[in-house]
Amino acid sequence: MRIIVDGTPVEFAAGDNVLGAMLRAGLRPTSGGCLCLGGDCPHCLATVDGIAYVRTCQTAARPGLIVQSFPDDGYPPLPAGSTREPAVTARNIHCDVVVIGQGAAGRAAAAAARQAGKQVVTLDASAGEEVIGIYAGPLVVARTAAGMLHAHPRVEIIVATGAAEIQPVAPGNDLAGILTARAAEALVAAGVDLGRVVAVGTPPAGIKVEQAEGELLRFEGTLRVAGVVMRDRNGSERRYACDTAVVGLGMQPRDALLRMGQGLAVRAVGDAARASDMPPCPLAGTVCACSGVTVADLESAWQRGFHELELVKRSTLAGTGTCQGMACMPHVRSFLAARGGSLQPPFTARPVTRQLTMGEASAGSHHQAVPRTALDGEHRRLGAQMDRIGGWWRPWHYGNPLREYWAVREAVSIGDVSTLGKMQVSGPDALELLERLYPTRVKSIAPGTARYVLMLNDRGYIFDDGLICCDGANRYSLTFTSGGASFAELWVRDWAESWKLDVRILNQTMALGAINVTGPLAKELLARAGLPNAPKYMQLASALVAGVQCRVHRLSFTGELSYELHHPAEHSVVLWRQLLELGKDLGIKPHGLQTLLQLRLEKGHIIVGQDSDFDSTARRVDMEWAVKLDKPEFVGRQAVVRTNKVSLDRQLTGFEMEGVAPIEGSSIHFGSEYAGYVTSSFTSPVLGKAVMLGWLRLFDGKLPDAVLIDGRSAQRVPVPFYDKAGGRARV
Amino acid sequence: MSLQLNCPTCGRRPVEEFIYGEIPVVPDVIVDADARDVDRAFMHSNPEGPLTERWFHVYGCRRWITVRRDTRTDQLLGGA
Amino acid sequence: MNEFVERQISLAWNDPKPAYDVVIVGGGGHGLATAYYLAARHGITNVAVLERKYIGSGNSGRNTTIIRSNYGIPEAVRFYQRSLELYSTLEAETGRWVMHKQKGLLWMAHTEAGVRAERSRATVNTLFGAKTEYVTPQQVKEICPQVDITGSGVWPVMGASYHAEGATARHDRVVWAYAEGAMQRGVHIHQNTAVTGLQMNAGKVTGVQTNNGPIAAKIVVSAVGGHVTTLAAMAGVRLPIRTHPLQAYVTNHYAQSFDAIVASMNLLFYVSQTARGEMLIGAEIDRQPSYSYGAGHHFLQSCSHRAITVLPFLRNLRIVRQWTGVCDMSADYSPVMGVTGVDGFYVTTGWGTWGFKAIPAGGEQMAELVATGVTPELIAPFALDRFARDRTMADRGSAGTH
Amino acid sequence: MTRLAAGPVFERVLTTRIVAMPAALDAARWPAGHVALRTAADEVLITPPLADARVADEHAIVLADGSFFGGWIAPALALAVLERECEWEVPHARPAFAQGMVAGLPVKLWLESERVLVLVAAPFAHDLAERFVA
Repeated sequence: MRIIVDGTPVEFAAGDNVLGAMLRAGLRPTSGGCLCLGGDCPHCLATVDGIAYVRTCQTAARPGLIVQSFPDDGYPPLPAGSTREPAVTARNIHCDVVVIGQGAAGRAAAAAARQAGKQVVTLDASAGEEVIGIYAGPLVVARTAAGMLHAHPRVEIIVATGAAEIQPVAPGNDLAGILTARAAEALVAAGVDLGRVVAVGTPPAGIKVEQAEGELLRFEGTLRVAGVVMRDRNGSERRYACDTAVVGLGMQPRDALLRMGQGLAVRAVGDAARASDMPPCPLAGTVCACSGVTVADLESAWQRGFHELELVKRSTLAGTGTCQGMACMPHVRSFLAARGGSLQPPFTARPVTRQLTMGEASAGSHHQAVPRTALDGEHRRLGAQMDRIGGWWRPWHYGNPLREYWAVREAVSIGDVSTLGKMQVSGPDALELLERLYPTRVKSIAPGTARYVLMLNDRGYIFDDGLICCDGANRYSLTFTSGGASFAELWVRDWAESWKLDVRILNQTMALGAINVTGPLAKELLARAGLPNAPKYMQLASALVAGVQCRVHRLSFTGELSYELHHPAEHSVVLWRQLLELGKDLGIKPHGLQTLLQLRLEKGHIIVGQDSDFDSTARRVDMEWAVKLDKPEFVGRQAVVRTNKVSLDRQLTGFEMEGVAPIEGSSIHFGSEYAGYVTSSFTSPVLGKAVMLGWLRLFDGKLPDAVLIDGRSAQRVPVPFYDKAGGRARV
Repeated sequence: MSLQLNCPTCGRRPVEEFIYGEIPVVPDVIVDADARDVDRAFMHSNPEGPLTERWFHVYGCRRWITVRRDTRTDQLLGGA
Repeated sequence: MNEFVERQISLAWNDPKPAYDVVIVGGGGHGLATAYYLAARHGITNVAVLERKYIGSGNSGRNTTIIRSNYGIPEAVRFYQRSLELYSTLEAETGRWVMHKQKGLLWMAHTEAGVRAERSRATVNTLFGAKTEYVTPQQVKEICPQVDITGSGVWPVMGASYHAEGATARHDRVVWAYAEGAMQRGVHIHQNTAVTGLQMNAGKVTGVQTNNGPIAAKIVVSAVGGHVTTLAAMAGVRLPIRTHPLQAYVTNHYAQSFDAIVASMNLLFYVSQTARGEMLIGAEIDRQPSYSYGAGHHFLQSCSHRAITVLPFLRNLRIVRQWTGVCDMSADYSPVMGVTGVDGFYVTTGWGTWGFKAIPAGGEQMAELVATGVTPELIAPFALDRFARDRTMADRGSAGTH
Repeated sequence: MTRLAAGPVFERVLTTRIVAMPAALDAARWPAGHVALRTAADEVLITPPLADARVADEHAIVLADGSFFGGWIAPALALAVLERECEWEVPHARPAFAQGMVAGLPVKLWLESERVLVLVAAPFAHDLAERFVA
């Protein structure tokens, strides 16, 4: 069985990890540094199967696996990436206890928990289950060969991750051939010949070594260690020639997960719970191999006033690389303790403790789902260009917006307005609730009629608009804009609860479809659909239309005769198809949002969120008529009263201009002064000129009449631009 | 943060299922009606410590719940 | 030798004095820049900056280091453009390498409404001095070849605004460059010094209480980040601020080949490659107010998922670390700078997720206010009393983004 | 090995939805053969729909409601998908009602020993079909 290392096949034995196979073949992925084989140090990193920064000591060898060393002169290249790789999956497990680490302490902890009747999940890095972090929840996230594992323990998390060996810091510590004691033991057990071994500090078990005595001064050799130089008690140097240097410098707990889990039910057992051994203050050599930081760099930082551990980390970048300080932190702390006289706590532990790719991190995640109306399939079949609008998939146009426009203005058209927010409110306090919510006199809305309303937040700013329909005593239907509907439900429920009113509230947005039938021939179409006596302007009726039970709203947003047919969404497709069929010889076309936005602009109707801003009062959008300040109480009333005391600074106004409309967002100037910008614009076919809404600043308390838009002359004009008398809409 | 909230109707759920709602608290020392209105509309107590707040369970029952939480630690507190 | 090891800047610490002309609370970028400009531009050097931990330990050391001025309202574009200009000359001014690099910023739109917003942004930016143009998906591909303009077939790129002056700088070095410059001119910086109270006399602030004892001051400036509400409350000042966690993460180091800064309006993420080669990724704030620095898993999951959709090469990059800052988000997503109604007490706050890019101009303007007692024209629109005056600064160009 | 069907078949589910005082819903009894999902203290969703739904609340809102998509599926399949797509712990008792985020969608589950009803608001039907697969 072979893996491919830098293009060359390398044999491996069953049970080998990638690093073990390479070492047996006399290779290693990086040029030097003390190997730990425990997943702690950064000295065995390589690109494995296209993923850089993989610890080869933690990666099981398997046939055909491709290993690439990092380039000598820098970092690995960014991969090209593909959009079509399968997503990594996540598995959720709920249990009582998660035990991380399956050494002796971890096995004992798991056994004890099982004995106590607990459901236990064990995770073992040596079995390829690498915990990347502990999060509030609590949640333990691990990467495994089979994908991500999200473990949700009900009782506690036990960290049994053991301890890491302390790396040597001395000149020459970046040579090859240096091993920690445990690494040496593992390699010998795997049959790797270490040659002549010199041991520094605690010797490895079961390996014949020459013990180096005294204080470590440096490693010597070219690329590979050939000798270890020590200073003995008498102060004289002694060189120990070797093929391999093995260092036993003490242990530090692998307690990052424990520290990360502060405030959660997390405890450590075994070596993970031990205190860290402290190496002597380093004198020279590389401290942080990940970032290439030497003892001289630490000294320089200290001399220049960087004394806090975090500042030393940030100024040298020691501890910010792949191993996140596992190799360097004891030495940096020891250095700072020697200089500053006190031992500073370790860096804050944060995810990720074992690395994962962004693809792995994304496991279990989905994009925010964008809802589709019951007519979504119809629109797509009709060739609509679909767009995400106001939180829904909606038809932007069906290929020829101008034909859609003329169908509305001169014939008949249908549009899908199922996305409108729809809500029923009933109960003894229904009227009281609406009176307090809306800036209009709700009591004067007669049963069977509807009224257009603004919705104000408690800043007095408009956040939505819609209709109030009175269905009877203390029964109302409300509509909201498509984009505002989800918030409206929160808003109505919150106020109802906060005022402790006795009401029943049902959000029907998803349950009801709505089709707008609009155009001068709309009445004719409805007659053909079985509704000869359609309701009058701003009135409602319940009726069968094309065999579908509908609530018919007679209103107009397009400026033409319009009927909104609200109906159970399961019948939307039938109704839609019937209307298109019945209107064939009337020139019917469905219209998309683009056309709707243009039609309403000709009528000067605002789109909340496009024309209005976060701070739009009714006064600023010139709709003060919709706010009845003679009502004693409604949400935003105090704010309206308060802001009315301040001079008006700008207003949403209509503009006309010859020629083609400038783009939305175009700037408006009064002389050379910036005066605002265009929020909606359209070159009106029926009017033969450009019509716009836009924000205009007041100058000396007045709105200028003549302005420049996009550098061209434009006139401020009252809205609507089209059918000023309103005869077409109100017939 | 992977905060979990306890919905009385639906049970423990990740915070991503909820929409946050603040309960405005205007200090009593503010007496002028307009000043109180401005405070209610724009200012925040933003305490470092216990906070009573509302969450709307948009992925579940679609109702508001009231929660007490320590903003320093995100630990949930009883008594709400 | 590793060029990223900082070898230039020296910080000279002093013992605290009992009184200063000006005490600045908060040793992050804004506090230190204010101190620097007070000393460098106005000769006011009897100044102390008090930092409860170490300098730059708050949001200055936790952000994604992006510098841009492509905001949505004229007042903001002007202010951030000033900041962007000061950043571009910061190395010359301080003599310190802060790794400033102009990279260009792509702000992608994936809906018709997004396209309209980016066209609009380009218009207002151009008008007020920021170099932003609207670009097509094909141009997006030319500017950043790694972008999958089909958005993995799910979120196609429909257009973008390209802000050519978008840049990055090393956040810590900006902090230290200002700290060193201020110290060299006589400013004292005291770390591990937490303000526990404000000294008031007849409605005027006269100094601060700290864990190391009282310090008198003629003027106290709050340059505190997420914890500003608590400090302001000591002066009886109510703020339109909520504190929200903001998270980010980095990958390992890779060879330089991702030149632009890439952000998505709909998918709410932003990505750049640091000078050291890490991919640095951030997203929007957590929605609930919190002072917790705890890392979130949902953020890591969701942000990775969204970023991969448009930048599929990220899929196989390994993540090294994620972290959290707690940021001071204002009620209208714009900063709050200037007087507070309490004599001798100024604030610079509301820095939300865009504080880093504002450091130079924020410091410069606050210094001018402190030195002259007159609110400079550039920051007058961002005064605290705008909320009561119905002159909020709601900016679609900053809402919910960095 | 058993070959699973390509995926569950989801279709529009007709229900009766009642919003009423909690006490009225507590007291109400539904005919056998109907599943009643208590989605909130003041709301119940009943499928198949009731011919004649009454509760002791004159202000109750009672509606025939076709706003959900879903279907009955085998428990093994449901649990396999939930293990992958659901972060919260699904109740162990049977029958049990649960609702919350599954695969990023607002899902309602009715878990019986032999079958599981999965529901999602109809506008998310497309996403459910894409995401709720074996």
